[in-house]
Amino acid sequence: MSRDATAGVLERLGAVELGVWQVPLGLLAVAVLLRPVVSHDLMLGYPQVATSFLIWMIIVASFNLLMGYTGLISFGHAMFMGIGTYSVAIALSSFAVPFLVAAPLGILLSAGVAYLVGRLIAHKGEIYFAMLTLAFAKSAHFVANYNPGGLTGGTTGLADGTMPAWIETSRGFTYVALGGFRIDWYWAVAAVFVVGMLLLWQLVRSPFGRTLVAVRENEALARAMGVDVRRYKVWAFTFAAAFAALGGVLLEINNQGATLSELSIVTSGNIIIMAVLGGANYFFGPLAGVFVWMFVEEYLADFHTLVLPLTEVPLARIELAGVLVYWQFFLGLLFVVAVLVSPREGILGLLKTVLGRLSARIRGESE
Amino acid sequence: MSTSSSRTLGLDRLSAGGAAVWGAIALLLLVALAVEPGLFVDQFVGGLVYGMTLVLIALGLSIILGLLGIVNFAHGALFMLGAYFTYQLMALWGLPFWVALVVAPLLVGLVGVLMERLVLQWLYDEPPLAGLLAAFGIALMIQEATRAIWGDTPLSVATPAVLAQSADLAVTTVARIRLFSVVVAALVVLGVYLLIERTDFGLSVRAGVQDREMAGFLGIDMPRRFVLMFFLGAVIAGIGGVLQGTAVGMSPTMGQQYIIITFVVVVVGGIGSLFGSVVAGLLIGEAVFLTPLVLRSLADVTGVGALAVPGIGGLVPYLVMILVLLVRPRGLYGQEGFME
Amino acid sequence: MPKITRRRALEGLGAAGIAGLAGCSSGPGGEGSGSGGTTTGSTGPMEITLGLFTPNSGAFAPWGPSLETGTRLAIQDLENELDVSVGLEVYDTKTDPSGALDAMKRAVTADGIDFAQGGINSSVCTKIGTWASDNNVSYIGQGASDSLRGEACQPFMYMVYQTNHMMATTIGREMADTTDNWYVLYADYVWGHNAEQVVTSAVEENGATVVGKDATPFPNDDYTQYINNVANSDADGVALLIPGPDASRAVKQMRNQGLTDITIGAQMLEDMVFWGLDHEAAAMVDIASMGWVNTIDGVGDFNDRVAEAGELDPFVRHAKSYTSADQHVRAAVRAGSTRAEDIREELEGHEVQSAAKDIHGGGEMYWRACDHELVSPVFSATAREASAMQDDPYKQWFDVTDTTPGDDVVRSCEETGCTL
Amino acid sequence: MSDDADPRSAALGTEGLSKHFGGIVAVDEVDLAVESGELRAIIGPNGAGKTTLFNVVTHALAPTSGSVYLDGEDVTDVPQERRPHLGLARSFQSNELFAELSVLENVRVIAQTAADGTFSFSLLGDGRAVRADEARDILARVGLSEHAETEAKNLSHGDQRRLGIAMAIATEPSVLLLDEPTSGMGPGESRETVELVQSLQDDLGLTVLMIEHDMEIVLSVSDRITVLNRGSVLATGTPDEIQGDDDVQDAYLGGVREEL
Repeated sequence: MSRDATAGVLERLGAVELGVWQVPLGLLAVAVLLRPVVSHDLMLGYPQVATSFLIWMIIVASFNLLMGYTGLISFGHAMFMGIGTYSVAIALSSFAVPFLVAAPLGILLSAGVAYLVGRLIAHKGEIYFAMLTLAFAKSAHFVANYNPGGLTGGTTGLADGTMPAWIETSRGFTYVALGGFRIDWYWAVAAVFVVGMLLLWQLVRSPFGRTLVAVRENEALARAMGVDVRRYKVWAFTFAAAFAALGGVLLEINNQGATLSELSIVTSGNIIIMAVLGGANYFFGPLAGVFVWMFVEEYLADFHTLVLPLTEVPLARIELAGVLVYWQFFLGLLFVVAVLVSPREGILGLLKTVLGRLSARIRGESE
Repeated sequence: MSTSSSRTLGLDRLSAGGAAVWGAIALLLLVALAVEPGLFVDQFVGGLVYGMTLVLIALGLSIILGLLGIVNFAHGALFMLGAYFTYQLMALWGLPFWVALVVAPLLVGLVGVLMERLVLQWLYDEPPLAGLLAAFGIALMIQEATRAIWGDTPLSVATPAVLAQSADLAVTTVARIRLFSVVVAALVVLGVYLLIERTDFGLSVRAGVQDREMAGFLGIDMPRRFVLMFFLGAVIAGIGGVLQGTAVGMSPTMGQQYIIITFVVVVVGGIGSLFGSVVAGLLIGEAVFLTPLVLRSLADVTGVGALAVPGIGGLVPYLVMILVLLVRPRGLYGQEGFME
Repeated sequence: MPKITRRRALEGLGAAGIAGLAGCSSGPGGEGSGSGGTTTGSTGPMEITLGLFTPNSGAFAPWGPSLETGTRLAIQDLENELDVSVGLEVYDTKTDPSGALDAMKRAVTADGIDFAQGGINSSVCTKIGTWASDNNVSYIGQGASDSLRGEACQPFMYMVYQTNHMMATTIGREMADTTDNWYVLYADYVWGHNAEQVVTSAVEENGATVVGKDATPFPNDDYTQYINNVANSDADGVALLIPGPDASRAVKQMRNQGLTDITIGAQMLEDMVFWGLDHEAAAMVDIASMGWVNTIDGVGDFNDRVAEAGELDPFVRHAKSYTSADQHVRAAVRAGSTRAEDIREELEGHEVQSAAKDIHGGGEMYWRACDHELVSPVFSATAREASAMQDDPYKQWFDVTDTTPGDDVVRSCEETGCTL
Repeated sequence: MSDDADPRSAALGTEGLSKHFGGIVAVDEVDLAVESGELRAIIGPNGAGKTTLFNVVTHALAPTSGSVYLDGEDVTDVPQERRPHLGLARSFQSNELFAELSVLENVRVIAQTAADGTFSFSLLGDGRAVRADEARDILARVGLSEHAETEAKNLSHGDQRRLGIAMAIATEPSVLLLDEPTSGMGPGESRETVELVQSLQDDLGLTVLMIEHDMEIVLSVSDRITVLNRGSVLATGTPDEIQGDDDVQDAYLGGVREEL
């Protein structure tokens, strides 16, 4: 069973031999197919959420550059996403800087902060590193909450005047309007998604990325064999922050501004959960993780909100809704099972194992 | 030679820097003491009491992390269960506090053993992340189960009459229940110390941690000892829960609230060092209580109002952690090579 | 023919499960209009789908069910009285602006709600209210922060809860009358900061002094260090501007620490937060400003109906949710439309005459056009003696000592900074 | 009897090299001078400080005092990751691998590092193609070609040890430190491994410093032998000299014989 990390899921599922094209094509397929699939009436039933899916996929994939490819666990990844979100929101609301200027600045700022923090802490032991990222994330949250100079809006966050002029929105539909052109916001995000994820993919398949994998596998050996482990970690941390900020910048438009939850530890925790659920060992793992997480949450949560109208049957209400209100119990169970199977394999790993067995059986029969 | 001299120099610089830091801290504390002497004493004692509460919660976590290598994220959930079991025993079944103080931790210990046998024992040889994630899943399950059984609304139990008032310590007054918590915490710390350092059982566990295979050869039944250590860690969390539940009350999120700060304590103290956890707990307790006072006094003295940052107390533990880990990468008393 | 969607499918599934268990068949709730905009059919009752945003998880999770119960009671009454059929879709805000926004987007685009209500904390109200207004959806929230009807006000956003300013002005007078030196403990988030400003100025305007203040983390367990600060100051009164169970924790710890003879004034107190606590601690509250309390005269059978629904004893959120649904649906019926512009026209300046007025004690209530505030009376209350607290059939722990007409304490339109 | 040569001009030299752990002296004032092209064996009882000596020489552990020279250069303060790029490579006593990477990738990543330096921003192209041919050649040389696509952790113990040597070779060393390359192997496999080491040494002109327990191997292949005891050098000399040395007989070899 190969657990090597960069190859795409298509190859793993033994579906098609596409060579170097499999990841680009896979990303394109995700971007094109996600919305119709998600908005199918029997799925989540509404297309707008697909945009959020894509944005979170970028963010979780950026985290997986750390966890899956470098073996660094950060408890504060939301901070780097939030720096992107807040940079744009502050630039728009307080300084009237255009979005297309603010966004690259936000990404650079996030990368810069990550570089400095990384220089300080990237070489620390696993748990110490994780706890230090937590501490820095808490500090960022504190600063935003403190509302220095009225810039960050404290606990209310920023909502007013945070949208670029070329975003139009009406009863839930968002469009990008540029010089007479009007395209759905989803396609704008999809384009950024494909380009951003391709860059990330190139990063992990490059010689640089391969060295990161070696660091993940055996840090001491890598160092003994001539790899400057600390510098690779610092730069992995920096790149991960830049991609997280890319997601954060998109989130600013998607969520109409910035709120403290974009910097919170809970968000960092959710990012970890999504990465683990999907499978940290796979490039497409985080994407699957986002899908499963958002889907499970909405799907299970629906059971209790929907059964509630039938208040006239109180007994039955307890029977059904009463249990499903606590859907996170089942999420916890899923987690325990996933970890017991393998903490780095996730849903994709499970899927692969099952499909592998199936195909082996089929092949066995045909022989 | 060049190596040795540069190393000594480095150490010199470090200790000089350390002296400067300690000097500055002492000076700041003196300023605060001079500006508000009465309040300073109150906050100092308050910080001590709060610190001991943290120690009590951190101790079990530290045992499980230091001896078994499991990052038990569910420790907060065990702590919470201690509080809810107290509610069940006292408020619903009408048993006295003293019964709850004994029975609730034992019940929590059983839950801990269940956790260890069903899930965590399979993860001893995995990287720390695996244990952390599994424990996180367990924490979610316990929390949701708690919501289902006892509801979302925060609950409390009546403080027993003897502990309900405040105790006059001449320089300050402290709630008796908090003082009682400190005494219990101190006893637990002492008990754990004696168990680990002074008994054959503790010796064999420590040996097993150093070299599990070797201990196996020597015929020490490690799995059973690990279960016992886990039980012990869970019981201590339960004791913390009983005391916190009685003093403050309980809600399904209390575990989450405490688990992170408790990790901070363990990490600041140095993973693998129980003594470090105790020192770190007290250090952070004092820092949380004294930092706002110091800043306020400083603002008074200098006339720079901006120094008195509101709500800084919540951030203090993390700042302490950043400072400590930057100066001492393994925390205050961490062992070399442990969890690195 | 209604489309078969996942939600409907699940609903059907739920219904089937219930039918099987309970042995009676009961179809799923209203079909929902799904169209938005004007929904008056040529025949039959007007169909409205209302989206309720309530915190079923997160820091305010204990509140969640009360918003739904209040809304359902209003819907019952409205359907009995008017020729209208109201469907209800419930969404979890998770006490989190982003989570609430996701739910709001989905409610409007996929589930076709006509208008929205709910939301407790100001950041959630601001987020979904701003979005709703940008997207022409009418929304009634329950935030108490002044910014919601000040700089953050929105053309299609309304607030049903009395503001911090109104309640602080009410309680400030009483606090200054009771004792001279006050210490302010306020929660370190938007509502707390706002409350701190208005309470401090109200206290000082009435001739008393604020001798010290502390921002306390929210949520927070251990209030010892702040209680130490209070005890070491010259204060003989402490103003608690802390929401939720945290307030009850603070009071309990004050009692444990022997700070029992101090006067406690609580801004915008919601008695529910004390119900997990023992009577004695709750009895320490001397002065409280409240948006509603279940001992108001003339509440009628509202208390009993809430108690019957069973999730929580009647408190302010039931009444506010009832009022939101009542006012929103009536406005739509009057307008014959659910378009945000039409509802706005109906609500601005409208004087409440329905049952919502009765459960608020019958005082004058009206929607002010300039900031979309529901101007309504503020209640001053005090805790009963522990022995006099009533627990059955529902908890009555606080007595109304005074009722201040909303007009006496509301900010003038100029002061709000809102330019609607 | 000791190294006659000057450590400052040897291929690998140490001068007064010591490592203390608290109060324990693991390596005590060790002087070594390994000449270019030499195969030097390090022997000594368990706990003699052999592996610690390797760790200090490669700067996996910082020395407490003393100096390390590589081709006449003082490299004492050069960080660990720079040393392979100066020609100093090592294998480990326990099988240290990139466990979940393929055998080929294990070697290739190191070959890439040897070419790119301790850190490189090579963000373009396919990393798996970089220096893959060189890596294959090395695998062929150590006889692991047929396992190139196997995950390293699935190799047999002996193959994992050979992979360790292959990885060390991939750094293009001039001085190679081997920590018990034959441990855990049967006699036949041990012999093959030693032959492999010898052929590599001849072909690549390596200087080899090897910790080895098997006295038969040590005596047959070493140019010179250094005996460590309690952290310090007891003796250095040719196999014949060492066999004839009374101190060594007493302290080490004699003991071994008695045990046997």
